[in-house]
Amino acid sequence: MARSLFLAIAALGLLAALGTVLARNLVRAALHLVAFFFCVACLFVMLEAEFLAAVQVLIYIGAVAILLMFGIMLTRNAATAEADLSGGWRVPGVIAGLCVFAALAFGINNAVSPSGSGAWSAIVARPALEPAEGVAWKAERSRAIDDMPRVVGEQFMTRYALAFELAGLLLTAALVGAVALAREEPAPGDSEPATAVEAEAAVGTTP
Amino acid sequence: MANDIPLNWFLYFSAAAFAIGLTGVLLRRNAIAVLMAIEIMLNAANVNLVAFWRYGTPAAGAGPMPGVILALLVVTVAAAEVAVGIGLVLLCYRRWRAVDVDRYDTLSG
Amino acid sequence: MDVGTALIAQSHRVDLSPTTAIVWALWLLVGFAGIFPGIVAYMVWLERKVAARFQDRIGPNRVGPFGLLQPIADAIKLIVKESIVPRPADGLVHLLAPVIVLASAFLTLAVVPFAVGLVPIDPPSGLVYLIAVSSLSPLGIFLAGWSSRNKYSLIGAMRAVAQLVSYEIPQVLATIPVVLWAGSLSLVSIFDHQAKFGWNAFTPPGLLAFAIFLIAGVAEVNRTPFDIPEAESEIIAGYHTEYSGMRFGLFFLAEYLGVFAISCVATVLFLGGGMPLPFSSFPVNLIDGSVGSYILADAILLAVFLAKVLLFIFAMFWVRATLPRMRIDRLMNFAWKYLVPLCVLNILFAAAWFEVVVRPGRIEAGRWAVGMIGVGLLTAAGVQLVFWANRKLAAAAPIDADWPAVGAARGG
Amino acid sequence: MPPNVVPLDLRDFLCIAPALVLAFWGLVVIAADLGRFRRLDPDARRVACGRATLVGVGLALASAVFLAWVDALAQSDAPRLVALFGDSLGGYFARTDGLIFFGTLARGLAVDVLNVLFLVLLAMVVWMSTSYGFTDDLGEYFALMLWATVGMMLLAAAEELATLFIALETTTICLYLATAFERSRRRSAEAGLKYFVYGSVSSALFLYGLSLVYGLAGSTYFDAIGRVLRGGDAGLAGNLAGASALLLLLVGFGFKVSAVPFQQWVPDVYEGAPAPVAAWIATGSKVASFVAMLKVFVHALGPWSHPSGSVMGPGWLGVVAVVAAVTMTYGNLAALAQKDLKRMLAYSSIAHAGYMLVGVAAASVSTEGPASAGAVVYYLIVYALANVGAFAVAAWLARDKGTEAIADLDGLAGRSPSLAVCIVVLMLSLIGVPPFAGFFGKLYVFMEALRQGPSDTRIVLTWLVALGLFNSVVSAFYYVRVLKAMYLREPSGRPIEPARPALALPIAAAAVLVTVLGVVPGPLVDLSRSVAVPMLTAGRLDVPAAVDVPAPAPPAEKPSGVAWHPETPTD
Repeated sequence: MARSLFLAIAALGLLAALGTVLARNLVRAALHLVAFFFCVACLFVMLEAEFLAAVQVLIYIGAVAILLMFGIMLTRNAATAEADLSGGWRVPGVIAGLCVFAALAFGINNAVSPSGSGAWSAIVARPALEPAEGVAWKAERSRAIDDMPRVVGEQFMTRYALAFELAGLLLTAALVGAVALAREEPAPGDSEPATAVEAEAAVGTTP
Repeated sequence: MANDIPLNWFLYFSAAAFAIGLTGVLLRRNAIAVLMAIEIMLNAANVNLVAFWRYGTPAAGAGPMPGVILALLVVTVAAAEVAVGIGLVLLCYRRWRAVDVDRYDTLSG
Repeated sequence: MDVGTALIAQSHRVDLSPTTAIVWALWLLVGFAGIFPGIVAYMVWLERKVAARFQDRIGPNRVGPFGLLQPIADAIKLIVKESIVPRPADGLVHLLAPVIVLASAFLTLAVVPFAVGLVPIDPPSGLVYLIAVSSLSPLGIFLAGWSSRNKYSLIGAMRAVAQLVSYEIPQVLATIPVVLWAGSLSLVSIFDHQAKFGWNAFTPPGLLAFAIFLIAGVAEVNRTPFDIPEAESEIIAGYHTEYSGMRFGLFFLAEYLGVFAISCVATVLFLGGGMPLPFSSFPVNLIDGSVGSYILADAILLAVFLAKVLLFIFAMFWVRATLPRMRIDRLMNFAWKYLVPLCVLNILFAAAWFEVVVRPGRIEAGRWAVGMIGVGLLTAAGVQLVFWANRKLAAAAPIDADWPAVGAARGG
Repeated sequence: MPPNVVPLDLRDFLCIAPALVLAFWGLVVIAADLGRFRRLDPDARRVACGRATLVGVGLALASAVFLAWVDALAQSDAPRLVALFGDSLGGYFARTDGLIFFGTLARGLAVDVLNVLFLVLLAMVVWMSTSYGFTDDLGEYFALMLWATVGMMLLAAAEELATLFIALETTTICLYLATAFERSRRRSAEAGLKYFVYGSVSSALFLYGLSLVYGLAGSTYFDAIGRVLRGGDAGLAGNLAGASALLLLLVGFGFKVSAVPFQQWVPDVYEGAPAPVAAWIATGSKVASFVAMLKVFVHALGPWSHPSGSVMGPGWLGVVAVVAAVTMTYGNLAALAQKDLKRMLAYSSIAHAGYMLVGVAAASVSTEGPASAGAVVYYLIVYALANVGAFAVAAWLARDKGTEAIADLDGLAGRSPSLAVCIVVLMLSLIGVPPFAGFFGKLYVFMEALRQGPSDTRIVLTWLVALGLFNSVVSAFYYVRVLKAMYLREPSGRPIEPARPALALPIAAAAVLVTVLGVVPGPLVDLSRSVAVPMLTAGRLDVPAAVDVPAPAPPAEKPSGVAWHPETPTD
């Protein structure tokens, strides 16, 4: 049951990824990308990380895909959002991709994890999480799965506090910089903190 | 659970998605399409991270969920990257009226 | 575990056991295919009646007594009408767009606890799930506008997406106080918290958050005064201009379902779900484990829940019948300059409330009074501050500087 | 909060005070620009913004110096620290484990020294930015420069992969944006987009490699990864996943430090970016990336450098050696053909990356152990100082001529003789001519490469050193072209205006520093060695004290008050 479900989702996801890469129409490509994101979210659910799946849908589909669509709309004529694949690079690109996949797949098949858990190909079932004597991580992980939002919060407030703060700074910097760049030539004395969305809205009203 | 999904399957999926994304980066000349291919690669890495978190044995003192935390940070970074990327693409589009990376020709390289 | 208990038990984990499958199938059949569309149909009837009364008319009165069969007639009409797809349209995307919008509205309802045990699924990250699925609808709207190959559709879609994305931020920020107090993202936990501490709307930061949530919610479902994406007098019907027949019907369904869903969520988050009294856990404490007590409590909860939802829906109809449409720049200003700062401040006030009232673990009269007065004054001051600052800013800018088109037209 | 969650030690934030000050000051600069400076005329506004930024950099520098003093005191006289700051704070500062934020970040003298370096360089770059107007969004520009520096500081201090990744992204995203800030020119936007595309692809590759490393080691801490790899007897033999991870990480870092074959973006971006931004990409970002690379490769992946004992067997040593050889040769040969000063500096910075990669390779085989990475640190410091000065010259040209052709320097010696001398010093240091610091940098790196036990790695590294020496000779040709233009040619068109203090000072300061560090290299060499040891051993408890260096004692006692107990496995 779980296996066939996985196979179905994975197949769909890979098809969607291929569609993203190959579709000539950019909006179609973005649509395929959304499907891919959704499949990845489903895989997260299968990996018992529902919180991450929700975040994936929220950020990737709700924000990233929309932003990409806006980008496509603002740089192309809507009806003809066609893009060519580059001619000369087609064959080498595909060969490179196949080689990368072959190397990675071969590596995954033969990988021996030095951490003591043995070969990756030998792991056919996820570790059981019943608390065992002297194995603290099982209890930790089972709590993380059952109450993921809370544990994520705890981690961000303790162990990864710095990474969390830095992520905030990163977003601020990206926002500030992107707004400064994407803004039309600023009028003197213009001190209004226009957001990207606001700018788009303004574009939308005065066609 | 004998009927569980093997770890390898997730890894194969992610490797395939990564390779597809990389191919896309090489194939596409449109900046926004390249951006999409990059997103595929980041997502592939995320699947890896979460699968390793769920299936692997953590090293001592690694914390309960380094993989998931890293994946969340990657999601954040991806959002920021897309915002920045779209901003830059718009900027270039205003200058050249084109989004294809090949068409930008000021720099001699 | 028999099916009856499984229905009552609130699952915390997504699993694929047969019991859950049965529960989900039941929910899908009964709730999503049967009850919710029915509710929507009669919401439309109600809206027409209410609007008619506001305009001193009678409203639908031909089909059935009081026009009660009107929705059914409308539905039949929509289903049998020809579905016209413009020739240059992108066929697949054109079909997919209303489906995505509708799915978004339906999926939102999957985590709403209507009564004890009456919740399809209660994931620990329920609120994030809620926000995530509701963020799907801009995508559908955008695709609808894009695939139609129509100028007005595209403009409407751009407007809609800009508006939805902007108002999503205050909407999400407004739920943070609730999450903070309940200490959980699960909607059931939030319900439980309110059974213990009183309705969230009856706290000063909660009231502010409630108001912001409602305003943003109205904007999220594109209803007057925020119906710029489908402003008939400007851009025909916005993103669904080129839709007809049942495809249009799906958008229609999605819009009213959205209204219903937002009312349900607001009820659960701020008005204590189905609890009839603010500071008592009245029907929940009737439950003693027997099936009869469950049925009794759930009946009360469900009835009160629906009454509250009806209240919200009526308020939205009232607003629609009364207020004119907002200008788009004002709309954006309102989201970014008023609601977002207010929400951010409100989180601080909510933290103060948490420290004063919630921290001890149960409600105490003295602390509650202190919190009401102290945090209440604080919240009022915060609202004043935001409005004062905005007035200052607006006074510093020349008239209509926020709308360059007007200034340019006047100058030229 | 459940009892098993150890709360964050808020005192940890004191240790990243410079970064906090910069992060906060970015907002201050934006607010000040929006509120006050925007009403001034462009020149006054630029200077005001720059000065406001410099105040913040000064504050951060003060806090960094203070922290350096405290950490130096902790090593020499810990009881006095307790007497000065009280039990709680003093005891905290006197701790010797060198890790904060649950082991995700390093602390101590090594970090402080790098922070001071970043801040000094940043001050020069910021001052340079006020010399000519290339953007209207000044508040945003300066804020992005400050925030990029925050990323660099934390990147250089990161001890864990998640922190490393996000710090790396913060740095590069700020720099992508800053690159495109020159609104008046198309090439700036183009450079920004190119930098962005190459950079994000490389970080995606890097991330995938990182995920494989996490899967193999089960941890994201450098030290834990190193321990796991050392414990696993299989090594890299047959472990293609490990090899792919290594290669992907190498690609990621290769992009950041501009190693061949991942260098395509470098000339374009350096040419297109405004000169101060290019300076910051060439120095700050490179320093931080190299430090992070040293940590990841020598500390975490050290056991994989040459597991079979041979340089050409599986392991990163051989790859890095080849990359280093190709990088320095390519950079130098390509630089010969350049007429544009910034492009020339770009290729020369590729060449310098090659020399430093020799140092990275050496750090994993030298008999000196971690202290040998001191050579790279020394080289980085010297390289960064000289390059900031050189880019200030480019800014000077850009201000007056709008282009950065080397020919525009014609006859400079006659017009501003003292600055010409300074530029001579910088160029000579970049070539590696004896009395200047660049010479000692190269000498030190090459010596470390030669200092190793008898093995077959020796012969390869010896060849590498020989190639490096040959390359230094090649590099003389194009650096000397600058000198030739200044001294031997007459100005053909309008000669360039004399530099104002904003340009003269960075050039002069860089020249003076390079000279002083060249004449008296001892203290900085010692400092770099003592910096390198804790940098590459943080959290490692089994490393004996380095022998001939007055290095800080490696962490000897268990970290107190930290949830992370490296030597007590929980399972």
